[in-house]
Amino acid sequence: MADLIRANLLSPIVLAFALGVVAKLIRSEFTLPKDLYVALSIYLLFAIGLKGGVELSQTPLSTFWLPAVATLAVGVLTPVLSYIALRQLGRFSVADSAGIAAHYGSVSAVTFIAAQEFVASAGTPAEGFLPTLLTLLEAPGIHVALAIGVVQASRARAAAPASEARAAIHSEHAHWSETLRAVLTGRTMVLLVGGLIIGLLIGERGWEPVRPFFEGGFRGALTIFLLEMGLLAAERLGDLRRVGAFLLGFGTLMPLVNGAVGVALGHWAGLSPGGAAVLGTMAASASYIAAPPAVRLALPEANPTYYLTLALGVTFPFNLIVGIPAYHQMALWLAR
Amino acid sequence: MADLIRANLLSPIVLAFALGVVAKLIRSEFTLPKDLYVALSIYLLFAIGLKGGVELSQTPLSTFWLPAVATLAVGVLTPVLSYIALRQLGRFSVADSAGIAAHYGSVSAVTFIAAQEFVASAGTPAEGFLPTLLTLLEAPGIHVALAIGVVQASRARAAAPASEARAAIHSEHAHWSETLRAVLTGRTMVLLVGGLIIGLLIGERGWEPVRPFFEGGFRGALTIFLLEMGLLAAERLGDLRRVGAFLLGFGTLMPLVNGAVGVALGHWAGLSPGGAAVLGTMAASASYIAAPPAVRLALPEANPTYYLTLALGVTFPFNLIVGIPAYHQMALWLAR
Amino acid sequence: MADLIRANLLSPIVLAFALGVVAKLIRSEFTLPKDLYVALSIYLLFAIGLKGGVELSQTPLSTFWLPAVATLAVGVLTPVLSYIALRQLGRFSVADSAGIAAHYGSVSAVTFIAAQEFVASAGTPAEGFLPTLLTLLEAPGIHVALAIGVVQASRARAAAPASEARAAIHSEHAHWSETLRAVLTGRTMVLLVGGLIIGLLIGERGWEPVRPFFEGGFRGALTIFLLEMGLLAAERLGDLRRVGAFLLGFGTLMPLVNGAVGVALGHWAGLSPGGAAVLGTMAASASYIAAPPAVRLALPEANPTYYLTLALGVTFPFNLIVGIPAYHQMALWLAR
Amino acid sequence: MRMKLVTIVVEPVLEPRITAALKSLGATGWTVTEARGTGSRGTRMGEVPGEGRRIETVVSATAAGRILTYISDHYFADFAIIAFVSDVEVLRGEKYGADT
Amino acid sequence: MRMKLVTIVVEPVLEPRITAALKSLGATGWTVTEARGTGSRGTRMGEVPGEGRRIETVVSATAAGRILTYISDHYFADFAIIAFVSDVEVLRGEKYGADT
Amino acid sequence: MRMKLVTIVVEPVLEPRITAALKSLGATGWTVTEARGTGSRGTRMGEVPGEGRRIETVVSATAAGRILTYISDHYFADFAIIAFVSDVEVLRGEKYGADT
Ligand SMILES: Nc1ncnc2c1ncn2[C@@H]1O[C@H](COP(=O)(O)O)[C@@H](O)[C@H]1O
Ligand SMILES: Nc1ncnc2c1ncn2[C@@H]1O[C@H](COP(=O)(O)O)[C@@H](O)[C@H]1O
Ligand SMILES: Nc1ncnc2c1ncn2[C@@H]1O[C@H](COP(=O)(O)O)[C@@H](O)[C@H]1O
Ligand code: NA
Ligand code: NA
Ligand code: NA
Repeated sequence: MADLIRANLLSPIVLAFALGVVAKLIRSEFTLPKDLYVALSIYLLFAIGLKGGVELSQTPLSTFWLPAVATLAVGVLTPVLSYIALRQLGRFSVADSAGIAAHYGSVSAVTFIAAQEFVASAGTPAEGFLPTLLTLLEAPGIHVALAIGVVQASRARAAAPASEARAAIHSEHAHWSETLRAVLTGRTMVLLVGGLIIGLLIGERGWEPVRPFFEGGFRGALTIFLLEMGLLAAERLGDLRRVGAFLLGFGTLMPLVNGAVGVALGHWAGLSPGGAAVLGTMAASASYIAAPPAVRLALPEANPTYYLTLALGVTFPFNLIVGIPAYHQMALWLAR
Repeated sequence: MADLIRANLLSPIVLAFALGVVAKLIRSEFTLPKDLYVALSIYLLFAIGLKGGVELSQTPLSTFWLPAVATLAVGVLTPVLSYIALRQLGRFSVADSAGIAAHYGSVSAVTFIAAQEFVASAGTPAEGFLPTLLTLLEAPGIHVALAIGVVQASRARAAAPASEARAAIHSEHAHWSETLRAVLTGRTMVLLVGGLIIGLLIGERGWEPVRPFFEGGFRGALTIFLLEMGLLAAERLGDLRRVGAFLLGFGTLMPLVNGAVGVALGHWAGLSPGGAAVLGTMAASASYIAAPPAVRLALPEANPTYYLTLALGVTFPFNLIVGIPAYHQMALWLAR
Repeated sequence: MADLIRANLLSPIVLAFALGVVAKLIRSEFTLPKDLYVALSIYLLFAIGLKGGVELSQTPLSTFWLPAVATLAVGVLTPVLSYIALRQLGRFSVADSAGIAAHYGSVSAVTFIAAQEFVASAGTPAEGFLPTLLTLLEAPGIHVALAIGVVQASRARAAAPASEARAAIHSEHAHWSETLRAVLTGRTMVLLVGGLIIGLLIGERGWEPVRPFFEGGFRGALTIFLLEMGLLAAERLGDLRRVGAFLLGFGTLMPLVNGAVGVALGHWAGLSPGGAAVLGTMAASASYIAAPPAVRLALPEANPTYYLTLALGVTFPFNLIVGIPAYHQMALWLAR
Repeated sequence: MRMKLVTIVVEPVLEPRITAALKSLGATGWTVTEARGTGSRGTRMGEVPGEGRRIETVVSATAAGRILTYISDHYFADFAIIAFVSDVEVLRGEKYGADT
Repeated sequence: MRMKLVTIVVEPVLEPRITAALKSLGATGWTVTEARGTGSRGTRMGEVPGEGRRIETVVSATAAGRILTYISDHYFADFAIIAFVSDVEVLRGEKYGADT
Repeated sequence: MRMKLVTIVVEPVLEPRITAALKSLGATGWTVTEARGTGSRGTRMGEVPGEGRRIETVVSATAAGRILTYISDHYFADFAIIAFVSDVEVLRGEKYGADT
């Protein structure tokens, strides 16, 4: 395992991430143009969607439904566990707890990709339908957590003046469907689900001509993307103090708990060690693309410094460097 | 042929286009960054220019001049036919008729590329000098149509107060040369003509080192570009009602007429079935990059909703899905 | 040699540069989106950094230290020579002389890349550690020149009212460290040095998976980048008259002098003819990315029209077309 | 005609909500530019830090008042936002809902 | 010195024409930003829907008048455009053609 | 509350210096947009020609005065820059350092 950890630390993507962090620490003016960041994320998401679809076209449905159930279970369990930890142990407000839980209930596509690369280079590649599971996990966790947040908050308001409470509930209803639609129709979902369906329809034959673009360039593009992730993560480092010791602990221990849940459910569902490790990583990862705007709109009183700093500045690097090898190890143990 | 149509419907580019349309229909916030759209179009245009130039360097001039004449004939015939249909049958104003005719007289490079891909995958690739014909067709159609528009409009104004008419004619002259220059020096022409000349000069040997970039990535980049085209086309769907039944019919029947003209002229000029099909597609396609700004400046009273909706929302998808296989079939018939 | 010059003139990158110039001369509205320009430069710099690092991982330190010394000598000699030429022969102000000298003391990464491509296609590839030398040359020349400028300027001010002089010196100190940090932490340095270190760490094995992206696409991306360089250089042509005959001469002769210095030092340090030619090109080239903002901030009274027009509009095209083959020839002579 | 120019700088996530509100509060149009900003909440407005939207709309004085009230009621507490109003002279004021 | 700030938001295709006109109508400079907009013609200003240009120029009151007249004469009928004027205080007013 | 809006358009290289100065001169925030421009120095503001930054800040009248003085003292001689001030009405003026 020491070998794998070293190999992971010396992989281009981890090193590129580190370069981004260092660049920010030495206060370099260097940034990626925003459109390049968006272009790379479009490329990466569409590429894993397409490739996942092509592989799905060769997967019998029978091998697929148990892992799908496991994924949905992850989507319910991880936000609930996260909420309880924050609210009961951390004594955070309902809004903050639910807002953070929404991030941990959803999934970070880049962390997913990093895990796929890791298990592949460890000689235990994941099943080809994992990207399909990824699309299943994007939305539910966010909605479970937001639902908890909104219900708990309106309970709290029951004591408040009636007219105010009514107005609040009214506007919550209006915004709820807006938020739900925004997540389901966001960039990530359009590209992943769309890519999957296209991949499914074109199959191996249609994939061949576009493969040099979507597969040949993938790892290089990912490297540049992680450079930008390093810059973004380091941007958050200044806020670590504001976030407090409890949340720092949460940002590293919660992934381990959620990751273990994911690995265990994956194992139960019959996934290979590589597949279980990737599902564990999905469970452990915190969304920083789909979740933040949804939480911002649905729970505006939740403090964005908390959830952005945790997702980007703590949990993302933690998973990239420590988490993924750990979930992989867990999966290997279970598989013995 | 049913096979080819199915294969076409299941090609990555048609599916990516459909994904863009669906994303817009479900009111997704997803868009491609504007700079990515421009970057991809620069890449695609330069790539076909370069490749066309390299292949032109192996074409004897003797095989090339008849097709060139056919292309110029397309550039005169299609805008005139389109103008007559709109003005006589549709009773549209001079400006609207000429404005729309300018779009149908010019050519859509993306439709051209889609046709090239289609005939190649149908086993009847087009001649290597087709990109050269593309550059010949870009400008003339626009100018023929605008000339009709401006001449007819000033005739109409002969009855108007003399001083006004003079002022109008004066400013028309000033703008005319501006418009002409803008089309001839626009992005499309710079990249296509420039690419052709460079390709011609570097030949096969100079092409080798840049080939992985310009050829290997071509189809993948095209796929992402068509995703954006789907978004843009769907953006126009809301205007279909405003456009009226006549124009909807025009947007689907006129391409068939113009396409038949193009295929016939291509056949007459000795093009292979693949080449004639691509020339037919060029004739049938409506420009939505070079023509709109030219028309906007030269015929400001023409309604942009008409020509943009027709070119992007009707004729582009029509050609992509129905037209190209149809022109290909026409070309095969003629070749028998 | 005539062959090589012709081959150089007919290389995709020189032709793409020419296309950019022509597009601007015919007053085309065509431009590359700014973000594409930045994205390409990030890609190119990171790619040469990475590749240089991978090759450095196979270089014994012993072969490397003499060339490093030669490079630092270039970094001191070329700005001093340039300053003397401008101040003594050209009678330019201290600020203008130092500002221009800072550009010629530093290095243009694109010219470096063009030289690498040239010597490789001439069958005399440069040593793999040349990118490392590139990073050594980026900063020193700028600082040597700026130091000359600031010291000389404050000497001049010794006669001026004491309080003013003190204020000026005070603000110079404040800005000095700002400028130094800006150069050392700028985009070029982060990507080159960062890429080198990553390349060194990942070695051949880690390079393999990202190679298609960073090596396969390199020459094509470079071609598009040079198209933009042509547009930018041509943008400066209008200022050639304002720059005057002396500076035009300087912009073509100084590179020959600096280039000869670089080639000679490279030869002395044991570089192969290809390597010496590339070091000569580095010495001859004028920075137009790192130097301009540094000079703008440290020597605001230096006229930007001078240094931008020289670096971009004169010396860059000169080196691309004439200089590189010339330095290569010098290196071959010395090696005989 | 004398009208008011209301300028609002806000986190990107609110753009659709605010433009929808502008419409219902009497604005007949608006112009949006991408902006970066720093304020009391630091430089964080979007997915990429500091990113924001600058929305400006020419409206009648009464509509301007309604817009400011709406903004301050709904967003001042929880969002990174600023709104300010200036006097502008515009042709065809009726097109933009000038008070009569 | 008291001057006028003229702001014009317009479809991209008109940018070169309008800046050329600004020059001949007395503007000594201008600043352009990319903008998106919605107005009476919906959100379509260019090739990519909603794209537009926001042009602003500091000029004398008389130049401001000339510019507004020019815009309304040439473009109000057929183009997606808005123009408005506000008062600004600027140093070195003569540099920008201040009325004397 | 009545405040001043100071708008500065400047070469990109000066952005960090100027925003740092704004802070020390009493601005509590600012908004930056990417701009292109033409002025007495032609269209050259950045690495890519014409590129510039448009910085705007809502401040008290006294801070506005300090900012203009600072700009004209430090940058008018050598840099491509314009600064102008207009009156704006803003809610929560104290947040932006309103004079009292
Ligand atoms: N004084 C100001 N002048 C101009 N823009 C400001 C000012 N204060 C805040 N802003 C803008 O409003 C956004 C939100 O401000 P805040 O809510 O104070 O963090 C900032 O990101 C800036 O873009
Ligand atoms: N009331 C308004 N306030 C600010 N900008 C406007 C307004 N109305 C229109 N615009 C801008 O002017 C452009 C053209 O407007 P229109 O000609 O009404 O379609 C729009 O796309 C907006 O960018
Ligand atoms: N009259 C003006 N109105 C608006 N912006 C201007 C004006 N003059 C100059 N500018 C802006 O200020 C920058 C520098 O101007 P200058 O120092 O005159 O070259 C220009 O690039 C424009 O962006
Ligand atoms: Na998760
Ligand atoms: Na056509
Ligand atoms: Na040099």
